[in-house]
Parts: sequence; structure tokens; C-alpha cells
Amino acid sequence: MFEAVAFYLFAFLTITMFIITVTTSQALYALTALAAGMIFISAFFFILGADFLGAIQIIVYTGAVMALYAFGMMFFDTTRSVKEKQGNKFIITGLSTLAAVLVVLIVGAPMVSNNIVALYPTIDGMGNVQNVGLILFTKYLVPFELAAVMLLVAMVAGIVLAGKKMDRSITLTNDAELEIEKNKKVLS
Amino acid sequence: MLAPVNIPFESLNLMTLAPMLIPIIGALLILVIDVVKGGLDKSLYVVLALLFLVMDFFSLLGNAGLFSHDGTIMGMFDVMLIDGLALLGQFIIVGASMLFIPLSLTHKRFHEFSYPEFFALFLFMIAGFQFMVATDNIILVFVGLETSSLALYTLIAMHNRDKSFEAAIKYFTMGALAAGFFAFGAMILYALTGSVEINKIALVLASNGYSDIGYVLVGVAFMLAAFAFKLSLIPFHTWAPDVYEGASAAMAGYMSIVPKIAAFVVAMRFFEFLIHSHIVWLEVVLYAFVVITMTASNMWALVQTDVKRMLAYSSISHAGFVMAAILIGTTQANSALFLYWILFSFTNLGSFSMLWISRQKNLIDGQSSDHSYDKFAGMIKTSPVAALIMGLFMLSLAGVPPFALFWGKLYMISSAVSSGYTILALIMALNSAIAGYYYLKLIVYMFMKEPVVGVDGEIYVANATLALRTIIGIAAVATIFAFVAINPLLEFITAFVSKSGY
Amino acid sequence: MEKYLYIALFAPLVSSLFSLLFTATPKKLFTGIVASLLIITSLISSSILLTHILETGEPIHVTMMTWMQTGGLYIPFGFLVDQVSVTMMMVVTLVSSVVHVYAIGYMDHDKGFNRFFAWLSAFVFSMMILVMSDNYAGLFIGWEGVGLCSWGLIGFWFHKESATWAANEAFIMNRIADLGMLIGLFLIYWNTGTLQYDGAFAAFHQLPTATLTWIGIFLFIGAMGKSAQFPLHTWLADAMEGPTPVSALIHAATMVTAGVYLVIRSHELYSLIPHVGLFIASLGTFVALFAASMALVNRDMKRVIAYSTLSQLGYMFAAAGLGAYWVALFHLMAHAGFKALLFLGAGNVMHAMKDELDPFKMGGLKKVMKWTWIMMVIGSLALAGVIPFAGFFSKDTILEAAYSGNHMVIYGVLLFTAGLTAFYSFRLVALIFHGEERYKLFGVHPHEAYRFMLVAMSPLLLVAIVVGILQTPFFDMVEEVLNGHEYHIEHTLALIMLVGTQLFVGLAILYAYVKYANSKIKVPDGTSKIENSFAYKLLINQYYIPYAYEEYIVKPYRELSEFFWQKIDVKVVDATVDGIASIIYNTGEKTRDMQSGNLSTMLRWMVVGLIILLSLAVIFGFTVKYSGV
Amino acid sequence: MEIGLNHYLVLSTILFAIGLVGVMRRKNLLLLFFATEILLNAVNIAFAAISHYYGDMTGQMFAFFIIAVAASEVAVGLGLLIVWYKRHGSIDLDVLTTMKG
Amino acid sequence: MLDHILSILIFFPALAAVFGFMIQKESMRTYGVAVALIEFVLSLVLWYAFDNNVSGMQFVENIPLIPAFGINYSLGIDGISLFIIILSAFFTFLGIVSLTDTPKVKYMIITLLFLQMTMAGVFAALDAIVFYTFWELSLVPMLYIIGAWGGPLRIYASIKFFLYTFAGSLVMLVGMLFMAYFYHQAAGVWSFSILDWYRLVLPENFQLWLFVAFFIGFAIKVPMFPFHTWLPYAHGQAPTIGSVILAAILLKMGTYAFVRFSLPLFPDAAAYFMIPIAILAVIMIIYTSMVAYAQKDIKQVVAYSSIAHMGVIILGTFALNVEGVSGSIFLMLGHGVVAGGLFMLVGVIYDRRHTKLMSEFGGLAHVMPRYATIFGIMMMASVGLPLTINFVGEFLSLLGFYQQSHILTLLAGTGIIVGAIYMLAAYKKAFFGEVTNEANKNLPDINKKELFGIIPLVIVAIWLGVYPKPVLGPINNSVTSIIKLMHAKATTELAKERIPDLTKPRVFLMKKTINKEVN
Repeated sequence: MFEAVAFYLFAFLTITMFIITVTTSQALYALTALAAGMIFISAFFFILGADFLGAIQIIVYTGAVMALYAFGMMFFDTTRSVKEKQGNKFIITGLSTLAAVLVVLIVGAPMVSNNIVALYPTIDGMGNVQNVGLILFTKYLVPFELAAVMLLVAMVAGIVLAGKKMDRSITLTNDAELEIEKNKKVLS
Repeated sequence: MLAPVNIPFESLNLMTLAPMLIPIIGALLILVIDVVKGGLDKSLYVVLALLFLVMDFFSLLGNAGLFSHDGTIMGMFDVMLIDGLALLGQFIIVGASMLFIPLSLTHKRFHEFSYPEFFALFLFMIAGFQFMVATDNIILVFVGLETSSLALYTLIAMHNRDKSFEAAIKYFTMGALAAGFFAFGAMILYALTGSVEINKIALVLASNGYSDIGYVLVGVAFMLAAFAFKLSLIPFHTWAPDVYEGASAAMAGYMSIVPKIAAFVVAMRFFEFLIHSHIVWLEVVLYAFVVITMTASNMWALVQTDVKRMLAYSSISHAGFVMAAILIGTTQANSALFLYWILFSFTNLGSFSMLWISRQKNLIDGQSSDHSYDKFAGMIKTSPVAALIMGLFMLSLAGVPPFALFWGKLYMISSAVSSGYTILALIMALNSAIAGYYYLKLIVYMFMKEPVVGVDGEIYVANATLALRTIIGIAAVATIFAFVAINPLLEFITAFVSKSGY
Repeated sequence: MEKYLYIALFAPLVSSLFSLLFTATPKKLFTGIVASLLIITSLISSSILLTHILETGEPIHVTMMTWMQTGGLYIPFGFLVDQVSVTMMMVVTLVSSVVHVYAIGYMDHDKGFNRFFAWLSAFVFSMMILVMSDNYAGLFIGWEGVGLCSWGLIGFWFHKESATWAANEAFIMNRIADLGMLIGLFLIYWNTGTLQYDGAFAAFHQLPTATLTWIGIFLFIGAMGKSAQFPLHTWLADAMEGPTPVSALIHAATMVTAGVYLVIRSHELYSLIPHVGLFIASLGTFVALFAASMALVNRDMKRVIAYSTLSQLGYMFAAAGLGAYWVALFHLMAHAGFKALLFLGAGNVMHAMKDELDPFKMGGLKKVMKWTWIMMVIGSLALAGVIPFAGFFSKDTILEAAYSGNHMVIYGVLLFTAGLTAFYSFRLVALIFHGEERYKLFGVHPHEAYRFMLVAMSPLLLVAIVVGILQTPFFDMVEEVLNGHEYHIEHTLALIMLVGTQLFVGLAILYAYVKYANSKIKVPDGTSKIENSFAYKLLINQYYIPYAYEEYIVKPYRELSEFFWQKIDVKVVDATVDGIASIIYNTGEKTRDMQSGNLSTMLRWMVVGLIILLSLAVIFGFTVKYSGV
Repeated sequence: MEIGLNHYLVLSTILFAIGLVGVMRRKNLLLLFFATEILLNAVNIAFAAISHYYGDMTGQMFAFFIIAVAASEVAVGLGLLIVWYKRHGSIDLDVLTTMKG
Repeated sequence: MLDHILSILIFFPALAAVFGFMIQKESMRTYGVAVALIEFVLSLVLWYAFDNNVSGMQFVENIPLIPAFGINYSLGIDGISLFIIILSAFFTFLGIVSLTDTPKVKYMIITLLFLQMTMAGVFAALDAIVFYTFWELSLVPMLYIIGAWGGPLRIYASIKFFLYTFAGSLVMLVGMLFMAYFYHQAAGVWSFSILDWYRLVLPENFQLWLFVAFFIGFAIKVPMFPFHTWLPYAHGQAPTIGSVILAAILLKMGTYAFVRFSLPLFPDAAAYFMIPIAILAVIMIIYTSMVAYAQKDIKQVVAYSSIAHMGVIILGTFALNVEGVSGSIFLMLGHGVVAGGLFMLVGVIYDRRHTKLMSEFGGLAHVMPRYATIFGIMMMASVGLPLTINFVGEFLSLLGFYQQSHILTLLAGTGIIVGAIYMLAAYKKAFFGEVTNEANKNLPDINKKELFGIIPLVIVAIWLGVYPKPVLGPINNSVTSIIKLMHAKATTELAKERIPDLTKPRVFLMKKTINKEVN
């Protein structure tokens, strides 16, 4: 019963938050709503017993991603309300069709899930974090390492794009100027 | 409380990981070198990258030797999968990359090559692609895909022009949406089967006789949408022309080959078992994808005024053409896919490189884009050799025998014919005829019109260095004399594909 | 003897090639002389062959080389000199020798002197092939060859629009008939397996009549074109645009008789299908009358003679159709002589009158052109069939043949036509040579032709006069081949017929003289009553047939061609092709807006794609679920 | 009332749909990126739920990697946006229409 | 050397063309003439070494190219292809010799030499893919010739030419792939060898479809009505040399392919489609002749006349008997010589006046008598006068088809009438009458160089008209073997009936009474 109440409560909250996110014209509202939604989602993870995931969700999303977005927002000066031209009503029809189709589909056709054999079963008696750790460093070692590479790529990319003077073009600067600049760098 | 997990080291089959590790190490090395001593010339990084790619290639050869001896190899807790498809895919990826990387040794200076990060990201990207193809675990596919994509967005943006940023942003945003599709599709399949490994998914679905067919199809639809984005199938193709235009010509050529072959390999793994289960929906949908993509993109290519954009649409069309192999799903078709793509690599990379060597830093006066048709008018008079080579690539793309791509088309259409897809074969053939028009248009401009810009022909080779010439030479020779290599190639590919069970 | 055969055949070719060398150079007299000598050589060789045939009765048959051989078809260049072909050879070489020599004078001042001889000799060569070939294909070579030369010679003065038009008309009309002949050849080949005369003739006996009928009809269609039978007759009159020696040689003596020769040559065929023969005879009879009627009023000297030729060809076909092949051949021979004579005479007149052709503008030329007058009169007498000239013997035998075959209508018409023939022939003579000297009004100073021209014409004169007595020996010679028989009508009846015919002809001549030799004749100006009568108009307009052809065939053809090109080819066929291309192109042009460049649109496209896929998936899923599969 | 897997899946789908709506109607690139985050989070809920109900860890793993991917995307995406903003002073996507056709 | 003479014939000009890039502009013509002469001599050597008594393939070369897919580089010739190869070498030679002052003459000669390679390749190929390769490749030099040296509409014309043919041949390629697949099904191995395919007997319905696929490719090339509209443009815009080669050789590829592929591979389908194709052929003959009559441009007259003649060739080919097929092959040569000659002649006047409109001319016979004479001879050859080369072919073609259908042959035969009409009308307009146009008053007559190009054609046109045996003999042998093969392979009653059995003694009786047919 508790589970049901919690589910519906958080479901309502997340849906509301995300609707606000996608509809509001105030960027700040959107950001806040998104952050709230993220946190509410982590609640589901806790309900479902995925504690580790819940923690990650809060740390990564609310801690890192949202902070990044907040910086970004300050940079872009989008604190005032965002004006968005909407082309036509196509979007409304499109989206309603989509929603209708999807909901009908999910509700109307319950999944046959009785014969699923868990390939990597949760080991009883171990905490979620332990379970995660066990599987992450055996089976999913390679994806994990690759994820590390991915983050490195993202970092390098972020640095290159945002930090390395991409606002001017070396292509178009002539050689002499470039030479001067180089020397300056060495000197400084 | 936690029992120690014992894993025999041999069972890891570490060599399955070697081909991906090599470029990663290379990338790290480049980053380290830059940290230690900055301001080094790009040629160093080019050579380093090339070196690591060569090593990568050799490690692939080693794996290929193992594969042809022992058959499919699983490694790293059965996450890594080295089979024929993985190897062929990686051969193409690494091979095309080796052809691409010397293209950065241009005569003119371009922004992106002044960053060592460019080369590091490039190697990371290759590793990402290699992971994509060398596994049947959807998670790894996803992560690999994202690694390479993120790197690729950056590489495009690093060209540092308004258009390239625009291209990168468009590509990135759509890619994010596609990633969402991919995740959702994987989720549904996971919900259905409790597995994220393609062969297991196939097993489970087969064992319950596709009882949840509607649900399966929803999952497949999402996955298909994600692949269609990557493979630029209509209507998920919209990024392609803009991104190709925004990226540097060399990068555009590269993009038309490598990401797509990676996606093709994954698509082959993913759809083959469904096709073989004779799911009518999938056949119909793929059929529609193939036909619409081929035809519509050909039509759009007809009306382009910029050569690069035309080539972009033509690449979409070629992808649609090759998608037919997935639809047909026989060994012959799958072999044809690889054969086609190898031949396509040479030809398409060659033609984009031809654009690349004619690239100016600024727009030429009176031209609205870097590579408008007008720019090439009368090229035979001012720069005959370049015109001949460009014409050669165009003929090859159009499928005029005996140039490279003809053999791919031949084998591909033959595979359609052999599986009873008569109408499809005809549509494929006739689309080649439509495509003939826009390739011909460039030939017409080059050979039959009077020059508009540059009477001395210098602009056509403005960017040429020995390295670029070499690459173009290799591509041209490969295009002309492809018929010599078809037989060994075909035998090799067929052996690999059939040994992997596709 | 083969040697002479080859000489007879190839001397004209050599002559032609020799003259050809000088076509682009100014006039050279020696080309004419050499050409004439070579043709005379051919004549001599033909004569030797004739004597050989007369002596031994053995045909000479040579096969020079293979022409075509494929599948079951074997066509050699084979030549056969038998009684029939040697007759034709004599006719051809004799007349052509005369015409060659004559033409040296006639073409004296012409720029195209050398070219003329090249064409003329080429014609002789073609004609020799036509008559000497031992198979239908060879005959066809000659057949087309003479057509070509006829084209070249009619259009000899190519600066004249009318001449070139007439040349093309002649060629095309002949081609129409040639198609018939070609089909005939195909029929023969596929039914008998050969095109050789001997082989085919032997096989004809085993074929069903229906097949033979078709063969006969198609071959005759060929003959109709070359011999200008109705309805393909219009070209002959127009062909008079050519130089007069050409008219004499080609359009009177030789080429136009090729059709008759074909029927005679194929007599083994036609004797098996008498109903076709009767049709031929009827058509011939009709043409005889039809052409004669047009000749009555025509005001063009050469055209009158041309119509008379047409009429006489009708006679020949009548004879051939009735199975009297030897008579037809005999008439052919006789006709060749006197008709060529008439034409050459007319040529002299033209020369004298500076190419004036209207006899009403002449008159009284007897005084200045005595020799020509004599020749023309004798020629006309022969044509009219007045005893004892050539025409009498040949034409009378035709009448006899018709009579004895109980074809009274044919007989009657032919008899009547004989009268008409006499009338128009002497109308011409009267208008030209008698009466007032109307030419003076036009300031012409006529003069007699060169002496050597007149001498050259003399052999023809001889033929016109004496050929009649050769009838019996001729019959003896050819009967072996043509299986003919003489026509014996009861003596008194024959006598009555003879006298009657002669009287009829005589009256006609008399009437012509009375009407046209007097001094009242004026140059008609289109006001007289007779000129406005319906009959006159009908005749002078050649029954409006050329007009009808122009209006209902030529014009529609031209318009249809134009229509096919402008409307069908450009607007339909080509437009379809371009249409397909432009549909593709325009589809691309119109739908390229899909690529609006706006990221939002792009994303929406992706979602749309996804929705479509999902909808399809749902539909399919439900279908499967509820169809119980 | 038992909360089953389907409840979570429906929730996930609804959130995904909201994300799609956002992707389609947002013209501000930054806000558009928010919507893509929603998409991935929606999927995450479903993965966690499936993992829970099947007693299988794979779902959680997937969700974990999805979070990693989302984080990386933010870094690159923001990097691109910053460069663009520096040059054009706007992150409205209607400005990005130099290439079309 | 004789073992590889075909390869030499094919690749010698290509190699020479590549070397040609190094040659200085002024010396290029001499070089071209020399190479073309060597090529021509080589082709004559081929003829000399050719064994007339063998009906099968000679000088066979076989090098595996893609054995995994059954593609071999396999060459060989029989009586059918021998003469077309010689003709192509001949025309390349004459074309280069008579080349008038062309801009960029170096590129022109190089292109021509490449073209010669493809032409020799098409006719010597014994492997479908090799055939297809050269077939497609031949489009490229021609595209360039039309597009770079053509008239004002040259780009439209060249693209139309290329794409139309390209589209058609792609359909044909699908057909070839089907054929190989069926062979694979039957024999267990892939093969694209034509000789292998000859041994394959297909069920009738397959034959019909494949026949159609091949037909589209060939028909566009021929070009058959209603696929012919590229031709007038191509000819109208092409430079003289382009038209000459196009008409003389390239069009023959289509008809040659009918004989090489369609007939022996699909005898039942050939018999089945005989009448419809013959109807198309008849339309080609009559309709295009009429269209030719309506033309204002003398070159277009010749162009449309080509289509009409191709109609006769098609008719002969589909006679399915030795007479007809031999005739059609002979007519290919004949039309090549004659149409090539006529285009050259048109080029002569075009060089002088830079117009081809007949209304601009008139009375040319006065100022250019030699030219008029030669034109007249070629025109008469085109009209199909006996003792010229075309007559032999036309006669045999029509003769052959007469066995199959009387009424259609009769209709096709009207070609000799309508053909005469447009030719004579054109000749009359251009050459006869008075010289009315001032510009024509002082035109120089045909000069030595032009004569050198055209006289050999005149000689050949007459020589082979008078004595076709040396050419007809080998053709006959090879055609006989093809017809025998067809009869042996025929499965349907219709085909058995329409394709004569050459092993039986010939019986000459009409199958149907002619009355029925004509009525």
C-alpha cells in the first residue's frame, strides 16, 4: 500500500515537473523543474531497491548535470523568459497521436513476462551496491571502462570546444599573426 | 560476506580487446605528449595516429587469423565478440581511417589540425566504433556508439566555421534524440526477454514463438528509428546533408563510410534474426526504407547546386541501397554489403578528397558555397588530370563498369535477384540510372563547359600535398583496378560472413 | 560463245565507267564516241549470239559467280541467252546504239555531255542484266538498275524543278511496284526454294493454284510499275522531262517493256494461271484505250508519244495475258523500233524548235525537216498498224489472238484503240509538219538535224519498215521457248478483218489530216468550245488522276509525316521520356523543402518517422493478435 | 492495488512522450537539451523497474550507463552551445538555418 | 600472337590512348592515324587467320576474373562478330583520317581510341559481364564526344543519350543476373559465360521475363520505337565523327546483342515475341521514314533513316531463320558503311557552311559535282539498290521474315518505298535545282582528305553489294549453328514451328495458305 501511494505520488510529481520543464517559458523554472523531476525519479529507484542507482541519479544529475546547466544558463543569459515561435498546430496533433498510440499499446497489451530467466540475478543477502559492484566489475567491466573513455572524450571535447579559443579561426588567420601569437605564448 | 570471485585469466580472451585498446592508448599518448610538450607540428600526430592504426590493423589481422582457425571468439565475460562481421567491420573502419588521417596533411592550414586533441578524439572515436561492432551486448553498443558520436560531433565542430558548428549542433541534438530511441527500444526488448544480448534476445523470442509480437515490434520500431538515424535512412536522414556540408570535405567523406559501416554491422546483427523469422512487418518496413531512401535522396541529389551536398545525398542513397542487404538477409547479401562498402570507401573517400584538395580557405568570389558545380566548370581545360580523376570517381559512383562500385552493385543486385526480390532489384537498378544523372552533371560541368573561375587550374589542387595526392592516387588505382581484387575480396568476405552464421 | 555473252554484257558497263571518269569535266566528244563504240560492240556481240541461237537453237547458260548464299538461298550471277533474251538483247543494244550515236549530236551543247553517256551506258548495262539474268534476283538487279538510271536521266537537267520532280516520281512509283515484285520473289523462294528460272518453273507445276495466283499477281504488280500500267502510269508522261534520246531509249523502247518481258519470261507461271492472265489482258486492254484517249488531246508532242507508248504496252500485256507470249514479244520488238524512231524524230523537231513541245506552235515543218518528216510519217504508219509496216504485223496478230481466244470485248476495244492510235499519231504529224508555219510567230528558225543523227536513226527506220516480214522466222525461233502457236483464223474472215481494220485505220488517219493539216489551225487559247467541253477537260487533265494523287496521296502523306514528327515524335514519344525525367526532377525540386534546415523540423521528422513505425507496429501487432495466427 | 511492472512502464512511456513533446516544441537549444534528458530519465525508470521485477541486475547496469551517457552528452552539448553563443549571441535554433535544401 | 589477338585488338588502342597524353598537340593526328591503321591491320590479320569453316568461336581467350562469382575475362569471335570488329577498326581509322579541324584534336583522338577499345570489347566478349562492361564503357567516350564537340544543345543531347542507354542497360544487367542465378540453380556454379548460358534451357515463363529485361536494354540501344528519341538529338548535336561512329558501330551493339543473347538464350520467348517485335519493327520502318521525310535538317534525315534501317535489321533478326538472321547481320555491316558514309558526307557540307538545313542549300550538284555524285551513290546504297551493300541485307532480312508473316513483311517492305521518298526528297532539296543561296555559289568541291575518308566506304558499299560472299559465308556458318541451337533448345510448339529445323531436309510448302493471310 505504501508502495502504491509512493508510486502514484511520485509519478504525479515527476510528470508535473517534466511537463513544466517542457512547457514553461521561463528558463529558470524549467531548470528547477527538471532538477526536481530528477530527484523525484531517484525516489523511484529507491522504491525499486536500486539504491546505488538512486544515489548516482542524485549525484550525477542534480549535482553535476544541473550545475553544468545552471552555469550554462548564466552564460547564455537566458534568465529572462524565452520567446519561442511555434510554427503550426502540427506539433499538437503529432504529439497527441503519439501519446495515444503509446499508452494504448502499453496498457492494452500486458507483457508476457513469466518465463523470463534472470541472467544476472540479484544475489539475495547482498546489498544493492554490492550487487552492482560485483556485476559491474565482471560482466560489465568493458563497458565500464569504455564509459570512462567516453567521459574522457566528453571532457576533452568540452575543453576543446569551450576553452580553446574556438571563437576565432586559425584557418583564417594568416601565418605571420600566428607566429607572433606563438611567441607571445612562449614568452608569457 | 562477499565470496571472492575467481575468474580464470585465460577465459577473458584479452586479445579480443587488443584492437580497441591500441587506439585508446594512442589517443592517451597523444594527449600526454601535448601536455608534456605543446606546439608540436600536426605531422607528428598524423604519423602517430597512423602508426597506431597500423598496429590496430595488425592486431585485427591476428584476430582474423584466430577467427578463421577457431571460429567465433567471445571474450571479457562474453561481452566482446569477435566474429566475421566484427572483423570485417573493423577492417573497414580502420582501413578507411588510415586513408583518412593523412588527409589532414593539407597544404593550407586548417583550424582543427592545429589541435592535438583532434587526433586523440579521432582515435577515441575509432575505438568507439570498434567496440560497437565487436559485441552483441546492446549496452556496449550503446556506450561505444555514444563515445564515437561525441567524438565525432567535436571533430565536426573543430573545423571551426559557422556551418560546421551548425552541423555539429544539429547532429548532436538529433543524435541525442536517437540515443533516446535506442535506449527506449533496448528497454522494451529487455522487458520482453530479460536480456540485452542480441543472441539471447533472439533465443528467448524464438523460444516463446514471438507471442508478444506487437510488443516486439514496438521495441524493434524504436531500435529501427535509432539505426535509421545513424544510417541516414529517410525520414531520419535530415542531418546528413547539413552535416556533410558543414564538415570539412575530408571529414564528410569519412563520415559517409565509417559510422555507417559500424551501424550496418550492428543492424545486421540485430535485424538478421528477425528477418529470418519472417516478420512481415519488418520486411515491409525495411523494403519501404530501402526504396524510399534510395529514390527520394536521388531525387534531392538531382537538384543540388553544390557538389558536396550532392555527394551527401548520394551517400544517403548508397546507404539505402546497401540497406537492401539487411532486408534480403542472405549470406550473399551480407557479403555484398561488405564488398560494396569496401569499394564504396575507396571511391567515396576519393571523391570527397578531390573536393578537399580543391578547398580554399575563403569562399571564392561569386560562389555561394565551397564546392558549387560552377567551380568545376571547364576543369578539363585548366586541370586535366584532376578532372579525369574526379570523373573517374563519379563514373564509379554511378556504377559504370569496370570501376570499383560497379562490382558492388552487381553483387548486391545479384543477391536481391537470388532471393527473389525481383522488383527490388529493378528499383535498385533504375535508381542507379537516376543517380547517373547527377554524377554526370558534374562530369558535364568539368568536361563540357567553359571555365567560370580560375583560368589556371590552381584552385583545384590548392590544398594538395604529397600525402593527399598519394591518398587520391591509392583511391583512384583501387577504383580502376578493383576488378583484380574482387575475387580474393569476395572469397574472404564470404568465408568470414558465412562462418559467422549470417 | 560465252565470250560474246560477257562482251555483250560488260561493254556497256565499261562504257559507263569510262564516261564516269569525265563526269566532272567539261564536254569531251570522245566520251560519246567511245561509249557509242562500246555499245555497238555489245550490239555486234548480241548479233553473234543471235546467229548462234538461230543456228543451233541451244541456249547459252553461264554462271559467273555466287552472289548471295545463305541458308537455303543460293543466288548466282548467272546469265542465260536463249531465244527470248537474245531478242531482247538485240532490241536493247540496237536501240541503245542508235540512241548513243544520236545523242552525240543531240546533247552537243549540253554541259553534262559526259555525264549523260555515263548514265545512258549504265542504263544499257542494267537492261542487259535484266534481260540476260537466269534468275529472278538477277532480273531484280537489272530492274532496280534501270529504275536508277531512269531516275538519273529523267532528272538529268537537275536545275529544272519539274525534271527532278518527275525523276523522283518515277523512281518512287517504280519502287511501289518493285515491292510487289519483291514479295513475288519471296513467295517464289519460300515455295520453290530457288529463284532460278529453271528450278522455279519446274517447281511451279506442283504448287497449288492459289499460291501460284499470288505469285502471279505480285510479279505482275512489279511489271505494272515498270511498264506504267494503270494506276501506276502517271510517271511515264512526266518522265518526258528527260532528254529526248532518253525518252526514246528508256521510256519507249526498252525499260518500260521490262514488265512485258517479265510476264513473257514467267510464261510458265502465267500459263498455269489463265485467270490472272485474263486479268492482265483486261488491264492491258483498258490501258490501251485509256492511254490512247489521253493522247487524243494532249498538246505536248512528247507526251502524246508517251501515251501512245503506254497504249502499246497495253497491247503487249493484252497479248501476253492471253497467252500469246510470242506475239507480245514480237510487238515489243517492233514497237521498240518505231517508237524509238518517233521519239528521235520528235527530238529532231525539238532541237529545231529550241525545245518547243507544243505541236500547235509548229506547223509546216515539212519544208525544213524533210528527213525527219519522212521518218516520223513512217514511224506513225508503223504505229498505226498500216500495212506493210511493222505495227501492222504485230498488232494485227494481237487482234487475231484476242479474236481467236473469243475475247470479243478485248478484241473490240483493241480494234477501236487502233483507230484512236492512228488518229492521234497523225494528228501529231499533221500539226507538226503540215499546215501553216505557225512557228514563225514565235521567231524560231528551225533546221534539220545533223546528218549523222539522221543516219543513226536509219536502222530504226529499217526496223519499222521491214520487221513485219520477220514474223514467221521469229515465231520459229521463239516457239521452242514460249510454246506459242500461230493464230489461224479462217481465211476469208481474216481477210475481212484485215481489210476492215485497215479501212478503219485509214479513215482515222484521213480524219486526222483533215482536221489538223489545214491552215485554220491556230494556237489554242482556251476559248474554243471544244476546249471547254467536259470530255476535253477530262482528257487534258489525264482524268484528274495526277491531281487526285497529289491531293489524296502526296499531300496527306506530307501532312501525316509532319504530324508524326511534330506531334507524335516530339510531343508524345519524346515528351514522355522527358516527362518521366522531369517528373523525377520536379519531385526532387518540390520535396527538397523537407530539408528546411531548421533543426526543429528535422527533429519533428524523426518523431514522425517513429510514429509511423509505431503505428505500423501496432496495427500489425493487433492484426496478428486478433487474426489468431 | 499492487503496483506492477506495467505501471512503471506506463509512467516511463508518459515521461518519454513528454520528452518528445519537449524535443519537438522547444526552440531554445538549452531547453531542448533538457527535453533530451527527460527522454533518457524516462527510460531509466523503466530499466530500474524491470530489473527489480525480474530480479536481474542488467537493467540497473543499463540505467547506470545511460546516466553516464547523459552526463557526457551534457558536456559536449554545452561546449557546442557555448561556442555557438560566443559567435552568434543566441541559442535559438531558428538561427541555425544557413544550410538547407 | 594469334592466341591473344583479341586482347591485343581491344587493349592496344586503349594503351595507345594513354600514351597519347604524352604526345605533342601537333603530332597527335599522325599518331592517331598510325595507331588506328595498326588496329585496322590487326583486324584484317584477324580476318586472315579466321577459319571460315568453323562455325563456333575462334581465338578464344579465357582468364578467370572473379571465379567465385563465375565471371571470366573470356573472349572469342565467330562469323557474326568478326566483321563488326573489322568495321569498327575501319571506321576508327577513317574517322581519324578524315577528322577535320577540330578544337582539342588531341583529346578527340584519345577519346576515339578509347571508344575503339570498347567497341572491340563488346563484340569480342564471351562473358556477359565483360560484355556489359564494354557496353557501358562505350557510353563514356561517346558522351564526351557529343558533349564536348557538339552543337548548341550538346549537353542535353549527350546526357539524354547516356542516361537513356544507361537506364536500359541496367535493366538488362538485372536480366543477366537472373540468368546467372538460373544457371547457378541448374548447374550449381555461378557462370556469366555466354557459351555456358547457351546450354541452359529455361522454362518458357522465365524466358519471357528475361527476354523482356534484355529487350529493354537492347531496344534502347538499337534504338527501337518508341525508345528512339535520344538518337535524333545525339546525331543532331554530335560532331561528324561522333555521328559516324554512333551510327556505324554503336547502334549495332543492340542488334548484335539480340543475335548473341536474345535469340539463342530464349528461343521460346523469341518465337513468342516475334510478332509484337516485328510490329514494332514495321512501325520503326514506316513511321520513322515518314518522320524523316518531314525533317528540315539533312543530318536528321540520315539519323531517322538509321532508325528505319535498324527496323529492317530487327525484322531480319526475328525471322529466326538463317536467311533472315544472316541478312540482318549483313545489314548491320551495310548500314554501318552506308550511314557512316552519309554522316561523313553531311559533315563535309557542314564544315563548309556550318548549317545542315536543307533550305540553306539547293543546287549543290552544280557547284560540287563530285560531292553530289558520291552522295548520290551513298544515298542509293541507303535506299537499298541492288548491287549495293544494303540491298543484300535488306533483301535477306525481308526474305527471311516472309516465311514468318506475309502481311508484316509486306508492310515492312513499304520501307523501300518510303525510304526512297525521304532520301530522294532530301537529295532533291539539297542538290537539285538552281543555286539560290549566295553562300553556296563558291563552295569548294570535296577535297582530297575528305575523299580519302569517303572513297573506301563507297568501294566497300559496292564491293560487298556485288560480292558479299566472303562476308556472308562466315556469317552464314555461325548463324546456322545458332539457329540449330535454337531449334534444339526450343520447348514450346510455337517455337518449334517458327524456328526451322535445319537438320531435316528442306521442304518448301507454305504453312498456311496465303489467301487466309492476306485476306
